[in-house]
Amino acid sequence: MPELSYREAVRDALSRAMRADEDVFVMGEDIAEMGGSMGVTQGMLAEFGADRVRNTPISEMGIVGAGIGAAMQGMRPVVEIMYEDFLTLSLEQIVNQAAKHRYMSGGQLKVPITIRTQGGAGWSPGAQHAQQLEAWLVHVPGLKVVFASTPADVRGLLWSSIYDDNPVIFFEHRTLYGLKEEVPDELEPIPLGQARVHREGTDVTVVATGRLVHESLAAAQEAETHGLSVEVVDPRTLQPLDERALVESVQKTNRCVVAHEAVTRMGFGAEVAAVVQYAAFDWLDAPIERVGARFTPIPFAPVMEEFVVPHANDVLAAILRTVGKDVDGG
Amino acid sequence: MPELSYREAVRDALSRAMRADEDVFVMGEDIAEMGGSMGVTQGMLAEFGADRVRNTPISEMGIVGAGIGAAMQGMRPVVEIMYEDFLTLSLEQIVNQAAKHRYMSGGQLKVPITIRTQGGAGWSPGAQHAQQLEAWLVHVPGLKVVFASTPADVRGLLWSSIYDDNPVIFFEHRTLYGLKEEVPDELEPIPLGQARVHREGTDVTVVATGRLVHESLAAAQEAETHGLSVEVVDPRTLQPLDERALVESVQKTNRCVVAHEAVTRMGFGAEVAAVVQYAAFDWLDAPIERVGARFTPIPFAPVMEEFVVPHANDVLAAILRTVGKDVDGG
Amino acid sequence: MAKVEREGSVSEGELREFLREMLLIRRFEEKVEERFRAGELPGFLHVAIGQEAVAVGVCSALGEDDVFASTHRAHGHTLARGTHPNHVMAELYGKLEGCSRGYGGSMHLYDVERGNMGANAVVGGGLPAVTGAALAFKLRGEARVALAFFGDGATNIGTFHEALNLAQLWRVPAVFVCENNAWAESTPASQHMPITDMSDRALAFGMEAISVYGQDVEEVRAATERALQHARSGEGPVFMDVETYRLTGHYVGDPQVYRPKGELDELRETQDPIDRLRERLGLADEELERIDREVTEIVEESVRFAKAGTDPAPEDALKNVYA
Amino acid sequence: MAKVEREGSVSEGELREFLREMLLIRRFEEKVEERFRAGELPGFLHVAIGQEAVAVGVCSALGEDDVFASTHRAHGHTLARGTHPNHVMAELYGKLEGCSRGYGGSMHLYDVERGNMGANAVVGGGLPAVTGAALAFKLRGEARVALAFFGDGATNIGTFHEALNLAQLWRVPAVFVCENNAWAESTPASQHMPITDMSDRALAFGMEAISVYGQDVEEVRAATERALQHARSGEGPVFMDVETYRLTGHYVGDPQVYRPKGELDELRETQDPIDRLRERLGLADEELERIDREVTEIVEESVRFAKAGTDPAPEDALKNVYA
Ligand SMILES: Cc1ncc(C[n+]2csc(CCOP(=O)(O)OP(=O)(O)O)c2C)c(N)n1
Ligand SMILES: Cc1ncc(C[n+]2csc(CCOP(=O)(O)OP(=O)(O)O)c2C)c(N)n1
Ligand SMILES: [Mg+2]
Ligand SMILES: [Mg+2]
Repeated sequence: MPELSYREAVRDALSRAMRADEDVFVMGEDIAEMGGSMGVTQGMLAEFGADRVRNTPISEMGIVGAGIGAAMQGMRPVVEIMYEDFLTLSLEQIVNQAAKHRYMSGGQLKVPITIRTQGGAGWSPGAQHAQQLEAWLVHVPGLKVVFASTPADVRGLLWSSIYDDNPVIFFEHRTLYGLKEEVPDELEPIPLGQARVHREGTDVTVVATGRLVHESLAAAQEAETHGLSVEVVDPRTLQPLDERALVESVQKTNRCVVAHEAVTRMGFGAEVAAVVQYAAFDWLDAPIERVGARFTPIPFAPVMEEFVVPHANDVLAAILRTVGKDVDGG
Repeated sequence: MPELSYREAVRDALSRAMRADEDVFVMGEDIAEMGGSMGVTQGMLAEFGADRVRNTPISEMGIVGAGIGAAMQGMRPVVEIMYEDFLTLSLEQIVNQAAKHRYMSGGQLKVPITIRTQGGAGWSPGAQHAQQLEAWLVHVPGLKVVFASTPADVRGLLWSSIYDDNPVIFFEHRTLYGLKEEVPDELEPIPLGQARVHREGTDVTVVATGRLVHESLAAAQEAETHGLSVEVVDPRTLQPLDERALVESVQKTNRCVVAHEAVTRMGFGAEVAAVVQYAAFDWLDAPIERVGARFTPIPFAPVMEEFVVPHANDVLAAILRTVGKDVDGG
Repeated sequence: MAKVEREGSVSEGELREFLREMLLIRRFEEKVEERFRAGELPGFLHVAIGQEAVAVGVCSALGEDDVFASTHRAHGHTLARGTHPNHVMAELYGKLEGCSRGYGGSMHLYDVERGNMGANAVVGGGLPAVTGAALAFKLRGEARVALAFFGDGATNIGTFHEALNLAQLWRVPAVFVCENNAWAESTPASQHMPITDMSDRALAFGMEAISVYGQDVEEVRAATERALQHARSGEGPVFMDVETYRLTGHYVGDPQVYRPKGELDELRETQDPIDRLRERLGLADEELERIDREVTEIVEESVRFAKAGTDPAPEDALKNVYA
Repeated sequence: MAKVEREGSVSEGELREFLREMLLIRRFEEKVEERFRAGELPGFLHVAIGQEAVAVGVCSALGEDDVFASTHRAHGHTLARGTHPNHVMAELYGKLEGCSRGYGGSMHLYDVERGNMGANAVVGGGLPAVTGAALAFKLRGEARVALAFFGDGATNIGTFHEALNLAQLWRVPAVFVCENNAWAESTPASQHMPITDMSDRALAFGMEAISVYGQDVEEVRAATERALQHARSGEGPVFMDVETYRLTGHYVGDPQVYRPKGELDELRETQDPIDRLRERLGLADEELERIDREVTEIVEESVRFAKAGTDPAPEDALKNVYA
């Protein structure tokens, strides 16, 4: 089994789809000669040429819209938005156009576009290059939303996204690109809408996405020293959401923590909390804890940035609160 | 006490602020000669002139950004976005600029802009003219978010928004413009961040916004015939959120329904549910019910539109579920 | 749809067909106004009375495999492209027989079979997809053109800039038709555009531009043929500035308080594209009346068809969200 | 800041001051590159080595009450406007003494007292606010100008179109300075713009345009004065196309795999604005070295200042979210 980084896994999925299928092409800013601002598409220009690895001007609205038009004509474009903060510029096209054409036409059309983007704090990119905005897209009927946290997941989910007949907004986390994992030679598509249980446990369920999956796994490890068995579940697809997997886990553990890097207020964790409290009300032994960024823009100075976004210790503290313990012994 | 419609109440707040203060001006598409697509600014051109009732081209990004620039130079602009669906076009300026300038500058600046917009289903405006997107803005640190449901509220809250030193996104609901109410001669500013208890009750709390406040009041009335005493609370300001008011109400009633017109998934009700289950966990006798639009774009045909967005009967059904009853007797 | 015989010229027979189509659109939209006032039509409606020559001139020039995207003012384009009036009217009544199955409404008319990629209620919203459709044609080596309708007001929005800029940069087979009626809702061009010659907009992209008088269907047709030919032959996109006149309110029911007194009457007198074509053809009164009766009956039938149509079931709303 | 004596001409003394400022910026940014490589600087950094004449030529022409907005490549503009190097460097180190108190970083340099409305990490993001600031000046009858810096790449984004269109429509006192270095990150102008003469962009708005060679600080200064004069006198905004060269990578650490071999060396040879000015002044080696030592010491001091600065407390992050 080859070892792939998260970055290579994305590239692998894109390349395989482009080899398999003339209708697939990628476009975005600086994705050709430079291979993308995160190096994801490096080498692809040489293999596929400038038509299919299409370098674009800085026109987030235009390139997403062009992808939509091409998708409506039967292509399967993958558009890269360099930083997810710039989704703000293309949201009209994503929300009013891609998500709604099929519906407004009474089912005459489909829009099989995939929009890849990345974000996250961690290297002091500052307030306009570090947001996590996946929650917005989950609020929009007609879109699918994916947020992958490992090399195998990102590869299998991206493939499925490309071949899904709906618009998929595909979130990657910047700090994960270097993460490595052994993956099978053959790409195994991962169906959209299936959560993954990363770690089984009996005392507390942690539902986590993106970077926080890894922080949660670290926290779960640490929780063992407190005698706690923690289950970590990554929904992977935020829309459609594998509600059953989350609920069943909580029905087993009776306690739930939701963790993501986005701001807690109105973050994806709110939806998880709302779903879980509803479906597992009689099972819950403690309030559902939410772990997310504090309610500030992302500050520049590393010491402040570190403070604003959540880490393993924040997840651990939340886990302990659900069992009535304080971090500092209690 | 004069009777004002919701529409007139908005106009009254705008006009008073403009009379009181040269720094206040309004701009937007078709707000001058035509008086706005909903007639809100009718007559204001004659009183204040074209400089201060500034008719703009179709440039949602540009006019919001121009408002931001004017606000950074000490003005208090009120920008109208004709339909909130078009917030999608100005979100970059709202989220990356207005919300963050103060923070990114380390407190050197303030951006006292108010962005008024309206939306809602009800007259078959179709998928691109009927969305309710307030939840997105609640997710953005640096913004305040208001959603007013009555003439008195809209007037007092708009005044406070204009004079707030932060960017405020001010939501109005289209179907409320004709709603009338007696209001005092003097405009009474309503502080941002204070919920309003519309109706006291002891059995179930309904937290509702916008049009659903009125649907919830109707449902509460109807619930009386089932022997239920329902409290209806309108947060009015979604950010900052008067969490205490909501939680205290639920601690009294032990049951909670959240109702809004926006899509339920990842809607504002998710945040309310997450907050309430956390703070009132030990008080809750039933899962928190969410009432919102079904997970579809807004369809055109009236019979489908009616089905997609929630009404009093949906709120009533949710109320009854919290006490273990079925609508159809049970 | 009329077939092109010689480039740049249209036979008398075709012109008569154009007249018929234009009159059909006119009567259709008058009926829409009437039915709206009667309280039968839900939603927001915008008619294009006065702009019929643009719809017919442009659409008649399109090839069978060409596609287009439209605006909030889409009835004319849709009818001119050959969607049956019954299906357009049924859509306005929110029926399953509508060209968007009742999901879209007046501002979202689709007919994918006929290359209608959809009308858009977001000003400028459909433009990038036209660039993208044209890109798909180019990538696949298909000799098809994607065409966009939009108004003068739409040239103020960033979407317009990005879509045209990309189209020119990539030299895709697209045609951008600006229906320049000098009003954006209540806002006159002087209040929404800093230029007076709309074709200056194209200079920022180095795009080929054609200016044409849009009340003359022959001129529109000829200009569109030139534009399509340019685009189809791989020379890149074309911007068409089409001078036209909205001989009615912005939306159905618009009291038009903002219109200078007398403007409308004068324009109706001098700028009616149907009058113009009728004169050009030297059409006798009885001939016109015959055509008028014919199209009026088609329109009446479309209302009957629509009213007899099937209301969706409420739960139908849950369909078509995902493929 | 240098004061304007006669329009369109700059004294020898001022030119020497310009040289000093340009060299200060150069040495400052070289130091930034060095400290980045040493692992001391967090975040994403973009230096403007090669573009110093634009920063100095433009900023020296600004009046005391004028304001400007900058881009991701903002060190030069900020220093040229008179923000002390200590405070710029402290910002890059994330210190409370930084010109944005450590909240902003390299891409978000502010100095509101000096009319710096902030650098923007969203390409084009600052442009509408410049239109709006100019609108405020106009509404209040103040003789102030708002100026925007942006790159060639930024002219492809809708924000650019809307901001300039509104500025011209409203005839506000704004100046839009395009630092046209023919690259947007790794993307050459040929891949991102369908035109070769950047000033064509202004034609879409009917905006006054000035083209200027940006490696000559005198020319930049003179052109900016003309533009400011035009804007200030109420004649409306001006678009400045400033030809310049990025004599380094897009970001600090950029391996520039996309640059044609030899391009950089040749440009460094022929397009260094500091070399040019030095020749113009006929500056002796020792004179230059003296200035160099002086500015180098200022830069060294800025690093010492920054390193000795105060780290924010973690909880400081919770401040300044709301006014
Ligand atoms: C982005 C956006 N902003 C505002 C509106 C509201 N609106 C609908 S049509 C219109 C005027 C459009 O003018 P123009 O493009 O000239 O087309 P016309 O109506 O003249 O055909 C406006 C402002 C909208 N639909 N979309
Ligand atoms: C909206 C947006 N898209 C993409 C980026 C990423 N990005 C940062 S700088 C840059 C290139 C900008 O080119 P140009 O405007 O010419 O300025 P230059 O870097 O040459 O000074 C890009 C694509 C961004 N910051 N903002
Ligand atoms: Mg128009
Ligand atoms: Mg550049």
